[in-house]
Parts: sequence; C-alpha cells; structure tokens
Amino acid sequence: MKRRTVLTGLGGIAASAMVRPAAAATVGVTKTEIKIGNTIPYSGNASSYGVIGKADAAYFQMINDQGGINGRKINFITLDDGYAPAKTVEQVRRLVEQDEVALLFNSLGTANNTAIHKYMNTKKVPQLFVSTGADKWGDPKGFPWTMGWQPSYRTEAQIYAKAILENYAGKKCALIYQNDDFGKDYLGGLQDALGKDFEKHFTKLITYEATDPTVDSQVVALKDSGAEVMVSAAIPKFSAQIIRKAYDIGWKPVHYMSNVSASVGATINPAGPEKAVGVITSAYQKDPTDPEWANDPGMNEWRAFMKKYIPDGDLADGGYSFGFGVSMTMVQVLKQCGDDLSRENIMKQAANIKRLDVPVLLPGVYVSTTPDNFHPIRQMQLTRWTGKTYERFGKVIDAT
Amino acid sequence: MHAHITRFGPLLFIVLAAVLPLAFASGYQLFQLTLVVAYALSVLGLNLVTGYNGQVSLGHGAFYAVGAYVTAIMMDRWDVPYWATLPVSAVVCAVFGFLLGMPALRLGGVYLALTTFALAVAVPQLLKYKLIDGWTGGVQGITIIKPDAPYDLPLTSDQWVYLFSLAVGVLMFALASNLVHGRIGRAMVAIRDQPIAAEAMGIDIARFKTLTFATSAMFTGIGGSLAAIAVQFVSPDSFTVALSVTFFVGMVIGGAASIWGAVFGALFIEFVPNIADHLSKAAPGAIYGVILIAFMFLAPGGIASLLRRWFARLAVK
Amino acid sequence: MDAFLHQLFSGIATGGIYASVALALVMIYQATHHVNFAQGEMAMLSTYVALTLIQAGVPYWIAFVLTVGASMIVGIGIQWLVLRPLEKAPVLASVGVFIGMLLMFNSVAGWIFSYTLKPFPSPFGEGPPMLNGLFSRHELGSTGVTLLVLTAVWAFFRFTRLGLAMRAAAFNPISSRLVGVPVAKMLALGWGLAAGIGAVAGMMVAPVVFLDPNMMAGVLLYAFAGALLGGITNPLGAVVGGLLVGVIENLGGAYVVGTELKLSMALVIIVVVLVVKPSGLFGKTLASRV
Amino acid sequence: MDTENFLLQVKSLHAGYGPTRVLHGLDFGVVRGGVTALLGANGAGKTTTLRAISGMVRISGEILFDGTPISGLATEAIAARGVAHVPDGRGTFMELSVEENLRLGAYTKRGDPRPDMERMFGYFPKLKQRFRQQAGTLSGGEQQMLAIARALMLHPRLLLLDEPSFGLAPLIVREIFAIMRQIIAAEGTSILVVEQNASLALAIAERAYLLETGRIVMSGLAADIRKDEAVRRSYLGY
Repeated sequence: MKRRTVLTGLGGIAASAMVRPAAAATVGVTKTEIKIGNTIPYSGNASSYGVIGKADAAYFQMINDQGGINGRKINFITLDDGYAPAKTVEQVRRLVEQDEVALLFNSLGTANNTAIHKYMNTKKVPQLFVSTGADKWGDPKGFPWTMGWQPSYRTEAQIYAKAILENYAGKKCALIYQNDDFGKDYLGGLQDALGKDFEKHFTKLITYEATDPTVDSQVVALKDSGAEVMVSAAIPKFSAQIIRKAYDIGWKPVHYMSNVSASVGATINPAGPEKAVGVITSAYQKDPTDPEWANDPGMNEWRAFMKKYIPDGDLADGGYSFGFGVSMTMVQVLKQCGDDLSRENIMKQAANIKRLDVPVLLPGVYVSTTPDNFHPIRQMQLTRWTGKTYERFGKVIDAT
Repeated sequence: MHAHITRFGPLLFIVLAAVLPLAFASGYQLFQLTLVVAYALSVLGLNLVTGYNGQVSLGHGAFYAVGAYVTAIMMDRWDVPYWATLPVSAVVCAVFGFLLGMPALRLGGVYLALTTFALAVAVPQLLKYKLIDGWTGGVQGITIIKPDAPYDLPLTSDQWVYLFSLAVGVLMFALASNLVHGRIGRAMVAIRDQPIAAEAMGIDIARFKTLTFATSAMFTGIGGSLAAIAVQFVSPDSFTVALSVTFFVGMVIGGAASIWGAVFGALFIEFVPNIADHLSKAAPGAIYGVILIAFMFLAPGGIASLLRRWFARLAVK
Repeated sequence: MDAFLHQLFSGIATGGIYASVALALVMIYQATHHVNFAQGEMAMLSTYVALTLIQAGVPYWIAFVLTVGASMIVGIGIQWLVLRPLEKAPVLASVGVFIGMLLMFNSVAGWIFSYTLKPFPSPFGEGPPMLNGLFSRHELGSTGVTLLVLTAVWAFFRFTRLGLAMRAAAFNPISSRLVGVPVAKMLALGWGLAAGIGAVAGMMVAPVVFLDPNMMAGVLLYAFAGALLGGITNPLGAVVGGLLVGVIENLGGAYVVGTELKLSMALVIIVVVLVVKPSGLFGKTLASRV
Repeated sequence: MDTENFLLQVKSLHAGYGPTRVLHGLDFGVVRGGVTALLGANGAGKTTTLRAISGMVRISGEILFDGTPISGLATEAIAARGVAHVPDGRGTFMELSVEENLRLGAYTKRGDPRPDMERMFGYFPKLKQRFRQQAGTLSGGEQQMLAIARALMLHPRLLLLDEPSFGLAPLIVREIFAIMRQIIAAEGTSILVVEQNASLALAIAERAYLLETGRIVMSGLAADIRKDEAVRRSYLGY
C-alpha cells in the first residue's frame, strides 16, 4: 500500500532522470548490474557481527532471484576488515577504486567508519546505512555522503534521561558503560539531556573494558554507591552479568539497559529470565527471541527468508534480522532511484525515504529521511521485561 | 655471479619497488604497499629484539601505537608537517622502549613474552585514559590529512606517500642491516645464544639488551608513524592485542633474525588475510590459521631461511 | 566494610576462574615448556562439546567426564599431529602454530556454534547465595573444583613416576631419553592433561561469563598474569597468583585507580613482583653452577 | 669378536650429523664384565660413537647388544634394555632435586627405587647429604657422581661414560675413578668409557681402542696399548 504511494511519488524523479545522459556512465552501474560494496568483520574478535554481512548478502540474493531492481541485479561485494580501521580503509579503497562500486553499504564499526568518513565524502561516494549507533553519521551539512540507520545511542540515552526525570526525579542514579565510543555515547547523551544537573543525578559512573572477563566488581561498587536507578551501556555478555550479579547480591535498582542488549536469547536467557524482571530498555526492532513475535507476520516474513537463504543461521541472532531490515532499506532507495543510479541521485533518494515500514521494526517505528535529517530511524518505545516477554509501555517516542 | 646478486640485489629491488608501483599500481594498491612498508619496519623492529637478541616480545603493537599517535597528535594539534614527526616519533618510541626495556631485562623468556603480551592488551585502555584524552582524542581518535607531493611533483598523494614511506623504509633497513652485520649485531646474537660467554667477552649485557629494546621500539614506532600518515586515522581500538600478534606472526613467517624476513612477513600479514577472506566468508579466521600453520610446517625457520636454503642448493648445482 | 568484603570475595571468585585456566597453562608448561596460546580456545571448544552433550540429554556429570576425556584425546592428537613434526624446528615456529590454532579454533567455533551468547548450566545448582551473600553456589563449587584439580596436579607432579618423567622430559629431553623416558609420549600426555584441565576450567568459567567463542579471550590474559605472578613452574603458585590477580584487580579498580586502569595497574604490580623475583612468587629460581 | 666375550659388538659403524660424516666404519666390542676404553683426541668421534650406540644419531652398520641388534631402536628403548649412558656434560636434570634425578635413573624399573638409592649413597655418601637439594646447585664433581649414580639406578648391563673426568680437578677425578673401581668390582657392570685422559682410562680398562678421525687405528689389551711407544708420546704425554 504505502509502497505504491512511494512509487507514484517517484514518477517525477524517474522522469527527470531520463533526461540526464550522465546516468548511463555512473560508476558501478551497468544495464544489468549495480555494484554495492561492504566491509564487516568476518574474522577477529568482532566476528560475531559477520552475520549481518551474511544477512545483507542473502537479502540481495533474494532480490536478485526475484528479478532484481528495475532489471538490474545487485552485485554485493562484502569484504572482511577484521574490525581493524586500517584494514577498513584498505578494503574500502579497493571497493571504490578497483571494484568501482556505486556505493558503500552497511559498513560496520564506529572507528572503522570514522576512518573512511572523510575519504568517502571527498570521493563523493555514498556511505549508506552504516552499522554503528554513533551520532555523527547524521550530519548532512558536514558529511553529505554518509548516513546511519539505527537510532543513535545518544538519542537512546536521552530517552532514558527523560524517563528518569519524569519518574524517578531526585533518586540517586548510576551509570555503567563500556569504555569505548559506544559506551561514551550513552554518557554523552545523558549529559546532553541533563545538562548541568547531570552530576546531581548521576552520583556514580563506572566503566568496564570489553576485554574484562567479568563486571562483578563493578556491580558491587554500584550497589555500594546507594544508587536506586542504574543505566547500563553494555554489550549482551556484560548486560547479562550485570543483571545476574545485581540480583545475586540483592540489589534491585530501576535498570535502564542499552537496547544493544535487548535480545532475549543473548541477554535475558543467559542472565536468567526471572532475574531480569523489571529491566527497561528502549526498542526499535522486534527481538526474534521474544515470544511476543512468535507468530508476527512481519517476523514470519523474515523467518521464511532465513529458512530459504540462510537455513543454518541461528534464529536467535538479532544480527540476521538487523541485516534484513537495513538491506530492505537499501533496496527501497535503489527502487526509488529508478534508472538514474548516479551517486548524487542515490544520495538524494536515500535522503528522501518517506515512511518505509520494515517488518522487523516495532509497530510505530519506521524508516524515514529528509535532506535535513540523516537519522533514518528515530522512534523507540520503552519496554519492560516481565519474566516471559517484553511489554512495551508509554508512547512510541519520536526523537526527531 | 653470486656475489653480484648479493651486492646489487637490494639495489635492484629498491629501484623496482619504487618504479613498478608508480607505473602500474592503482591508488588502492599503493596504499597496500605503503602499509607493507610500515608493517615491514614494525616486524623488523620486533625481529631485532626477538629474532636477533632473543627477547621475546608479544607487545610490539604498543610501540606501533605510540609512533602512530605521536605523528597524529603532532600533525593534528600542532600542524607539524608529516615528515617532521618521524624523528620525534623515533625518539619518543626509543625512550619508551628504553624505559620498558629496563624491567624487561630482569624477565627471561616466557615471563617477558607474557608481560609484553599483557602490555599489548592494556594499550587501548591506556590510550583512552581521561587524563590524556585532550591529546589523543579519547575513544574518538584523531583524523589527519593526507600529505600531497611537494614541489608540484606530478605525483598523486598516494604515490607520494608510498615513495616517502619507501625511502624511509630503505633508510631504516639499511641502518638495521649495518647494525646486525656489525659488531653490535654480533653482540646481540652472542647475548641470545651464549649469554655467559658474551659476558665473559666483556659485553655489557644489561646495557645491550635495553639498547636493543629501545632500537627495536624505534623501528616499530616509525612503522606506526608511516601507517598513521597512510591511513589518516588513529584510534585506541586500532591498536588491539591482535596487532601485536600480527607482527609476531609476520616475524615468524618471514624468518626470525633475518632482515629480508621482515619484508616477507609484512607481505604475508598484509595480503594473506585478504586471501583467507576471499576463500571463505564463513570462517576466514580458520583459513588464515590453517595457512599460518601450513607455513610453519613448510618453512619452520620462516620464508627467509627457506629461500636461503634454496639459493644455497642452486649455488651448489 | 560490607562493600569491601563483597569486593574481596568477588575478587576471589573471579580469581578462581583465572586460577583454573592458569593451572592448565602450568600443566602444559611443565610438560612441554611451551606456553600454549590456544589453551583458552581449546577450553572454549570443549565447553561447547559439553553443552551439546547436555542439550542432547546427557546428565551433567557424565557429560563432564566425557568432555574431559574427549578433550584429552584431542589434546594428545594435536600434539602428535601438529606439534611433534615441529619438534626440531625453532621454538618460534611452535608459537606461530599456537597463534594459528587460536585463530582457527575461534573461527571454527563461531562457524559451527554461532556467536550468540549461550547460558551454560552450573552443576552446583541455582539458589540463594551463601556465606551471607558473598559467594554464589557456583562460585563456591567452582573454587572447590579448582582446588581439587590443583591438589591432583600437584600430587601428580610431586609423587608419581609419570609426573616426574614429564617434568624431566620438558627440562632435558636428551637426558630423559637416556634414562628411558619416552619423551614424545610424555609431551603428548602433557598436552592431553592440559586439554583435560582446560576443559574443566572451561566448564567452570562458562556459567559465570557465559559461553561464546570469545569467552576465553579476556580470561586467558588474566590467567597468564596469574601464572606469571605465582610462577609458571608451580601449580600452587598459579592458583595463588590467579586469586591474587582477581583480588588486586577488584580492590584496585574499586578503591585505588578506578576501573579504567585496573588492568594496567595489575600489570604494573606483576612487573614489579617479577623484577624483584624474576620467576614469580612461588617459582623456583634456577640456580646452577657451571 | 664373539657374543660370549663381548656384551656389545659394533660392526662397520658409520655415523654423522646431516651431511657431515664422522665415523667411517668402526669395528669394536665391549668386554663382558669389564671396562673398555675408547681413546682419542678431541673430534676423533668418541662422543659420536656413544651416541650411535644409544640411538641418538642416524647410523649404518650393525650394533649387537648381547647378540641382538639394537641399531634402529629409539633411545629410550635402548635404555630400557639396560644400556645406561652418561652423556657429555653429564646430563644432569639441573632443575630437579638430587632425589628426583636418582628416581629418574630408575625410570624403566618399576618398583620402589629407595633400596637402590641407599646402594648409591654407599658409593657416594655426599649425595645423601645433598638429597633434597636442586641438582643445579651441586659442584661439578658432585654432579658427575650424581650422573654415575643416576645411570647405575637402572641396574645397567652396559654403562656408557662420556669423559667422566672432564672439567674436574685432578683430586676429584682420582676420587671418582677410585669409586668406579669399587663399582666395577661390586656390580659386575660392563663399561665403555670415553676419555681424553688416556692414562686414567687405561689404568682401569681391560681393553682399549684408539680412535683417529672416525677410524680405529689401534686396538688391544689396555696393558699393551699403554706400552706402545706412539700412544705414549701422543696421548699419555710421557
């Protein structure tokens, strides 16, 4: 339904594209093919993200099997960067200069994308829908060739800050965060939202390293601080440890947890579903392991895709549904481009996505962009773990 | 004939290494080759201390990081030209190496290996530490601008950075070669193989070991500086323990106690991961591991020693 | 005071984890004079094997025994097939192989078992924490298992003919052969035992840090640190070292330097100890007259 | 050479390291119940001969131990048959205690090693005092005693001794050789001793062979060789 409105709306753009002869000579595009590049860690200590690349590749395979986009098949070249920024630069330069891709899609990692940020914008090659929640990808003035996809961590932290002000004003708060750009974005978001009152609310800040085996000591220190509200910016392994340790030592704060760890399969189950009761997070995706979506048509669409294209993939891994959603967004942009697949037009269309509903996103959450707003997903909803499933509460929050 | 090869071989190699890429390599390939030079210097540094001097270090990524950060900070914060950062980087890394070398002296074999390994693990968090993040940019890192060719030379930035790196690399390799083939090199090897005899010969082992550590750190640090200039970006998570392990692999694969081994090792660590990635998206790490193990079986002493044996056999024939 | 006790005990519990892996490192070092960088990944794979068995309905302790047995066989196999051919090669070649195995095992585990975090059951059951909330049942139980393994390893090396022969084979293979010790078999056996101990460590660690292919990455480093601190030639030293590292790290992180620098601080302490006592707190200094 | 008189028979033994050949066809035997000496200058191939017997180097030729061939067996298997070898440098397990060194000597013999240890302390009372001490801390002479004691723990039928006098003060050498005489008398072990110090070796040996650059240039009863003019000048130094 909505798709049709989008398509009719695009008639004009497609028509204008036809009068531009340059379109045929666009790099990475032929009559039958669109070349798309990608980097992701398939090796090294972040190789768990490799599944996103696999999902991207499988999704484009599905599109190709269905006849491609406007008669063009997608040639998806995905390369391993081992999560090392230097390698990302090398691989991206290969993609741009040697393979001559039309655009770079869904490259993963904050440091990795930072390393190529300037390069992509100097070369004027689209760097679309990068897999990182840093805020800086939505800067149309400074970096008009780069765009994120997921809600930024900063935005998420601001949502928690508001919720804390509304519901728990005056209570002592504590923050535990991973000591890297991911964790620091939450710190930054809370500081943004609370301004000079930040230190009044958050009396205890504590970090952990991604290489730490456990965060038990940190949790003990947090409890000791007397905090009644905790925000945790941690990856699933440590979120699960935080939940379990807090429970074990009899500490029951109001717990706002980064949605990076929202997964039931990866966080809640390992921690113990009964220990996680009451944990609040803000979601934008449907968690494949949440029983609420067991018979959801949207998730079933994803499951059917998994069954056919990644039959050995772990259905508990949210990386697959993430890849599905982000690839769908990419395909939408290419469809919108019509026959004008110049890099300028690809960027222009990417900046003009009119409410795209993606089946793996929560009801009320959608993808939309404007030339001034390069944050494709801006809605989130607070959700609380009940012991069996997440229960969304309050309104869908639009952080536009 | 053989003597000619050994004398003119390196010269020919340098000329070819400079000319061929300029003529044929794309910007991306030049970038790869620049990284090879940076890695070769780093592996060479490691080789000096581990291969020649027998002090096993699994933490040379730390010196690489220091070199890279010195260059990045000077270029970004103080607008120092890229070439001028190299001597500073060399001095800073040498001092850093000297300071680390002092306790390292007391630690033999496996203890030194594991301590340096721990250092490598600690590097990212030290770089992120809040007291210095005004300089280092904290978790965000530093983005720097790539230098253009000077004097209106008709070269692209990639070509110029490559040539510059190659020149620095050749200089440093020549330095290392003189070092290890001279009195100092003999002393280094003597300390590795016959520490007691070396002491009896009047070699001040403690001083030598720390100086070797410092020199080694300097080489690796300059490698890091060159890489920073080429990559145009440094961040704490660019210098994880994996980097130190990579250098170690480069040294072992290339050939310990071999100047040329560093070049082979650098080629290996730059290109073999790409091959592994090409072969399998499912488990490139496994492929890389298998290739690495296979190399150790085929050339347990490294590529350099394998080639040496082949050449010896050819010479006999 | 209460918080301090909690930090202390939490440090002991974490240190127990380091200690269990450090024991496997000491085992292999005693037997082969190598530090096996792939030790952690081998333990991780063993733990996946155990999980697969348990999920197939095998009772925990049977799965435990089967896993330890299978791990020992695989350890022996690795020594026989991969390391024995490199016996005469330079030591660095073996280190290269260890690194290769580390990368390989990690990647293979992710490929077969996926990278999703998995819970691993504890044999000591759930239930309320003990000792006034200071220790969870699993922490208590796994510390007990570590001490049990320690006693077994120590007694094995100290009192048995085989243990003595294994140490001798590592120290001086030529002399060992001359007195009739089959050195190749000793090395293989050492690998087997280390792999078995590693499997135990893995199964004790996994309920705490959860199972994923990178489970051991962080643990291994601290285990190294523990082994160094205690002396890598001494099983008791490894355990004490592991516990000390856990406690130092926790208390230092909570009260002295903050969590950002706790690893660095632990590192500095270890270096200082080693500078004063180069072979660790409990390690024997090799005094030899020439 | 026959099995009845010779415990060990070596026939046209060739051996070397890699491409370097060291031994060029040796024929000799070790007499049963007595001491046989292998003499020669540095680099003549004495140590290599012992290593060949113990299966530590690649060889061609035949080595019969009590009539059965042992060439091609692994070192540890040869040891298990009763050939004890005290290598050059003594092969002490420096890091282990004196006790552990002795226990290792008895590795191939199952059962309680303590009576044998007591027997060794009879010969070498000093070792008893050093019982728990790390072997690396012993003096050179004590280490040599430990090495011999370790070898004897095996109850060997053949004892191979590589330069037992090497690096020791003359007084200690004399002490050790005196003890060796006792041992020969008491244990009935056959011994093949390699020595640069020919006069010492010839004093306790029954038979002797003179080795020069990998070939045997003279053989016979020790008493005869001692009288030989050329040997006297080159090796005995008087």
